[in-house]
Amino acid sequence: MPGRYKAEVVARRRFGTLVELALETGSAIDAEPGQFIHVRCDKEGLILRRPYSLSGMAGSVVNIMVREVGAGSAWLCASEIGQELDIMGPLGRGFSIDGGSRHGLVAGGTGIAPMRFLADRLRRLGLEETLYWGVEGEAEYGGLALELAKECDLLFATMDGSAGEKGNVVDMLLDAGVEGLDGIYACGPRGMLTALAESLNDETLAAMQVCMEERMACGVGACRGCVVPASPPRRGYLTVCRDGPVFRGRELDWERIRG
Amino acid sequence: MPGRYKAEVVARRRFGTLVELALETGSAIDAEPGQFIHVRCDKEGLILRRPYSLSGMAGSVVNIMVREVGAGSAWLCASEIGQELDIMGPLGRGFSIDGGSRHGLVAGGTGIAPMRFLADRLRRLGLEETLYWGVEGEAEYGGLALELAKECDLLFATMDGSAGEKGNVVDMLLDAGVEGLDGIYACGPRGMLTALAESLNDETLAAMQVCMEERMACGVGACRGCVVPASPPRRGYLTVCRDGPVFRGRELDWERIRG
Amino acid sequence: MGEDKRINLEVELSGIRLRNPLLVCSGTYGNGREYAEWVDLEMLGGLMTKSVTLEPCAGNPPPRLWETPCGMLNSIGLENAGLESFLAGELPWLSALPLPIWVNVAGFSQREYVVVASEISRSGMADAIELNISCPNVKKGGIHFSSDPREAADLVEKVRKVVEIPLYVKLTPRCGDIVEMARAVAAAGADGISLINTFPAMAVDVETARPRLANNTGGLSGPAIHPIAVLLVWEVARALDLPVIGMGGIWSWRDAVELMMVGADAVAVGTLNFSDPAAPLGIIGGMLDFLKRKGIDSAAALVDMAHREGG
Amino acid sequence: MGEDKRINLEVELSGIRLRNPLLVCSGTYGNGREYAEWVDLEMLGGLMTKSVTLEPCAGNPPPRLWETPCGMLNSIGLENAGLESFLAGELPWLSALPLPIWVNVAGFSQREYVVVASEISRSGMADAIELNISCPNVKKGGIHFSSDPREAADLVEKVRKVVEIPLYVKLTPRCGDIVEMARAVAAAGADGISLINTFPAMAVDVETARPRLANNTGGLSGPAIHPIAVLLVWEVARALDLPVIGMGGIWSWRDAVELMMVGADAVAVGTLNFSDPAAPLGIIGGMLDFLKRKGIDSAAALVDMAHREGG
Ligand SMILES: Cc1cc2nc3c(=O)[nH]c(=O)nc-3n(C[C@H](O)[C@H](O)[C@H](O)COP(=O)(O)OP(=O)(O)OC[C@H]3O[C@@H](n4cnc5c(N)ncnc54)[C@H](O)[C@@H]3O)c2cc1C
Ligand SMILES: Cc1cc2nc3c(=O)[nH]c(=O)nc-3n(C[C@H](O)[C@H](O)[C@H](O)COP(=O)(O)OP(=O)(O)OC[C@H]3O[C@@H](n4cnc5c(N)ncnc54)[C@H](O)[C@@H]3O)c2cc1C
Ligand SMILES: Cc1cc2nc3c(=O)[nH]c(=O)nc-3n(C[C@H](O)[C@H](O)[C@H](O)COP(=O)(O)O)c2cc1C
Ligand SMILES: Cc1cc2nc3c(=O)[nH]c(=O)nc-3n(C[C@H](O)[C@H](O)[C@H](O)COP(=O)(O)O)c2cc1C
Ligand code: FES
Ligand code: FES
Repeated sequence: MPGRYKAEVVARRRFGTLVELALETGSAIDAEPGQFIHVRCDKEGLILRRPYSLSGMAGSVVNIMVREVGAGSAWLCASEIGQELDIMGPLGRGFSIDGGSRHGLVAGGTGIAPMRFLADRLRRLGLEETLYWGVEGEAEYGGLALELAKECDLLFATMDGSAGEKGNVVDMLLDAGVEGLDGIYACGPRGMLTALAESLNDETLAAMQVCMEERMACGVGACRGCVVPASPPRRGYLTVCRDGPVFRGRELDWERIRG
Repeated sequence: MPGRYKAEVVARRRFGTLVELALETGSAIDAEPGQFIHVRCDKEGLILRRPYSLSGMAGSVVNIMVREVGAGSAWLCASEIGQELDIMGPLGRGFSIDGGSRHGLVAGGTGIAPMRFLADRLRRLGLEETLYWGVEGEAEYGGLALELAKECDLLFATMDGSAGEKGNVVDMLLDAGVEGLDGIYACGPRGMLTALAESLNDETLAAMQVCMEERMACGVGACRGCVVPASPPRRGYLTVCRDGPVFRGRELDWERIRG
Repeated sequence: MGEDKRINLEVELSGIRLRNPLLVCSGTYGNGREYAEWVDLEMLGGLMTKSVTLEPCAGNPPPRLWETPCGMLNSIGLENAGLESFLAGELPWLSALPLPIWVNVAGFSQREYVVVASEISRSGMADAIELNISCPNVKKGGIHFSSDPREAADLVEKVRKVVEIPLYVKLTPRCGDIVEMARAVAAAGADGISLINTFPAMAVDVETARPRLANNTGGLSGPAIHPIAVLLVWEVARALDLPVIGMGGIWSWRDAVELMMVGADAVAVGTLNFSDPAAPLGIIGGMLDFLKRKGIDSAAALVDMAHREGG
Repeated sequence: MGEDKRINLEVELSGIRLRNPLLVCSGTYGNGREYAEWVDLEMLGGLMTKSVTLEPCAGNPPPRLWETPCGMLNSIGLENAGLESFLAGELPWLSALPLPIWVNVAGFSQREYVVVASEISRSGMADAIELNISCPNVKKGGIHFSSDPREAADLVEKVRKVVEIPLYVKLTPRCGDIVEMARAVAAAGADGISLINTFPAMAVDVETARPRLANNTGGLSGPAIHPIAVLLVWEVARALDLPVIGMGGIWSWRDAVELMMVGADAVAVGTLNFSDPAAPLGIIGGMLDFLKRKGIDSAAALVDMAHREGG
């Protein structure tokens, strides 16, 4: 059940450009990887909440990882331990874990947030997973890659070759082969997701789940603001906040998404 | 010469509902009692500066006393030592001290701020002054009355009788007699100033100087936003920020001010 | 304080009794269901539905939202499942709530407005119609009707003929003379006026030189436009004797009371719902405290107070 | 970075060369003098004076200002010392600056506009006239001319006849069809369009039920109205081939570039000056950095970029 909480910042760590916040909600939370919370940024002049994927969860504490890109995220990144945040969540539809033993997770940049939570969940279920994470350069996310490498089977790629493999994370996954995977899960920039979707065939597309981003107002499906194009025969649009943010590869119209 | 400064908060004291801030401007300031600074409140959503009378000055440090009445003053009251404020000043026309030996100062509520500075200036000039200060109740301004009593000849009045004389500070001044005064200086709520002005005769009105408040935008006489009615024959309006904030009693049209 | 003097929050508009004067704006509360798990809907004064069109409407391509200083732009473009689905699914659910429902009707032609309004009225499930002749997000239709008083009046007259419940007309703030427009729709048979819809506006990403919204332009809402809403309600309420529902950037009980004081008989919260779904209830609480503090015994007494004060 | 490629900030409007496209808005910079000790005025692209009327004008009673979310209301009401004093004192001082001056002209009747504009033109001390037909703060005159395209055109035609310098007309955003209005004044002989004036608006103190401004209503300016300015400039620049000076809530170099991208040939900073008198200079710096970063070699190349991008 989603709810509205006054959540206290109980831990705060910086990984390069990302700030990880742990938020104590005061009651046991039941959330799936891929779900998000909608956070009020108490800066006058900002009137909308900001959506953040859960990057982890334990009891009544939820984690998010925030990248500073504008006024709202800057305010969040500057929040201090003890500060109270007004959050709504967990919201939206998370990843479905259909079983099977081999799972490939692909994250681009900040898309790592929900993937970290998903990797953790898969591990707890005793499933085998590989996490492919691509970033621009190592420094961008500080020591996060090192930490993830301890948690799961991480394949790390940087575009500038400063660490891990040099190059594109989608190519890395495709080179490793997607045919035998029971689940393919992706989150990252639009370009990365369309590139991935368009490299897959009908069958592997069916195994793909993507976590999408779109600008949001309500976060609960009421305003129809956060839509992505639905594939035929449905056409029209699906909301990221309620129908998603996680979609099956075949639910979306990748041609219109590429634009 | 007025200027624009990044001024650091170097001291901060609370007196009941007032917060006194000392601001280090980094260069020697030449200011008169009655002049003000125009302070930017870096809260998004607020777009105008806020005017504050100087309550004191020493070298490159200026003092203001802020009462929390809305979003801007709340932000200022919460400012911490070490914080930088963007200020313009000193602005406007201050009190003229024409000489003579007996001076009566009347302050209502927060109007104490410029009066404290003026009392200090008069004392340094070796002139004799009495400061009449009226407030609602003692608690409103914490220990400020006690402190002022050490600095100058203070006559304190509270409307609720919680300390000092019970009653209205204007009556107190009038009872003490204004005839022999070489200067009458006043700052406080509109009602207090009009009551005072209307109790004076032509001669004592000539000896009166009042420090006026009006909502401001530019603070430098450019927008014509902060006007008060001028007395005949001039009529029209004078700006508080440039023609004032200190006016001679006869410059203003008290009838139109009372409205 | 001590005495338990009852304060009456009820208001009556065109014979419809509202528990309190706080409604929620069309398009900002879905059709209620989305917020049913967040808020006790029965506490609202009333609900204005998302715009209903004759056919299902996919709306505009994304991105559809952009935040601006103290405001937001939207270009939803009337996305909705169409009349049939609304009559079968949403409206029965809504009408089961003990709450007056204004069904917001939009169209791309006169005929569509007339058909939808008539079906809604005939269904017996709506308390009133709010005719959206001012949606800034559809190229044809919409804005057209609200930019010319004669066109608007003509449409209202046609709709009036087929509708048996109170008919409110929602006007755009993009208009030189709002009183002329309000008079025209009143003369054509409107029972009340809703003011204001979003203000047509735009934002461009300077990094790409492309508009922030795929539709290029959108409607501005939120606190930024509130002072405009206050003036337009003031002007219309002074000039006309029809009920007015005031909306536009309400962000606190003060903003709601302000709109009532300049003449709104009821008010509606819009964009604020996105940041706080329970805001309308908080505003009712704030209004109640205010009435108590001021010794005013009913919400209805707030209406027009600024005019009576001789402003 | 390394190379020292010169970037040209100059723009030309109606034959007037501006050092850079940043002007200051009428009424927000006094007549320059008030800011001369704060800012090196010669660094500005140009200056638009406070409105000048035929007779001295006392303006509206105070309070004249109120702050709103991301905006402010003013009801100055054209306070100024009148034409004679302006010609004797202010204009000679201004015209001695190496800086193009737009003299803003207002009036309470057609005749007043015509006399003032003609005298300003004859003085030989002004580079251009900005005809303020849209001041929201005067009851008679002002708003009247700008609410009806025919009235506006009639006025512009009469003024055009007596003026030998470029004539810009400043329009109000309170208008159903801004393109129709711009077309009308263009056909009547305007050389350029200024967009936008403040938006008529209002605020009420709920504690007293009285308007915050003694004049009841005022004009809304600041970031709140910026998205409206962007759309109106976009619409006019698309439809007409006249120079446009864009203004309304510019708060950063981004907002200035945005207005140019939708079609403004130059832009003017208004309300922001109150909080930062040197803001126009900071914005020029920001614009220059942007042009460098993007490898664009002139400010003029920004003009209309969003249209060319096919928005
Ligand atoms: C489901 C979902 C999950 C997300 N998870 C994360 C996460 O885990 N970590 C993280 O750093 N970011 C995440 N984002 C993106 C994050 O919400 C934006 O970076 C943030 O809203 C930017 O706000 P701002 O005020 O800093 O930026 P601004 O640019 O000032 O914001 C302007 C407006 O655009 C909206 N906006 C801007 N970028 C985005 C975006 N990419 N998605 C949605 N709205 C946007 C803002 O909400 C705001 O309304 C997620 C977005 C979605 C939709
Ligand atoms: C020359 C001068 C000297 C002043 N000296 C002092 C002082 O020493 N100590 C002190 O506590 N206050 C002083 N004030 C009043 C102080 O400026 C206001 O209390 C403050 O601006 C309120 O801002 P706010 O955001 O907290 O209130 P809000 O009510 O949110 O302000 C809304 C708007 O009204 C304006 N405003 C509200 N009240 C006043 C007012 N009384 N005068 C001018 N503008 C106002 C604000 O600037 C703002 O634009 C002085 C005012 C003037 C003009
Ligand atoms: C996302 C969004 C969608 C809207 N959809 C509609 C709509 O479908 N029909 C309508 O008449 N008004 C619609 N509106 C306008 C609102 O009902 C309201 O008139 C406007 O937003 C002003 O109020 P506010 O500032 O409180 O939001 C919409 C507004 C928003 C923000
Ligand atoms: C205090 C004030 C006074 C103004 N006076 C005038 C004026 O005399 N003549 C005029 O044409 N516009 C006047 N304006 C309008 C501005 O020139 C400008 O069009 C408007 O404020 C929008 O720009 P901004 O949002 O950047 O302030 C005034 C605006 C303000 C805020
Ligand atoms: S954000 Fe409102 S529908 Fe998704
Ligand atoms: S505040 Fe602008 S003239 Fe005084």
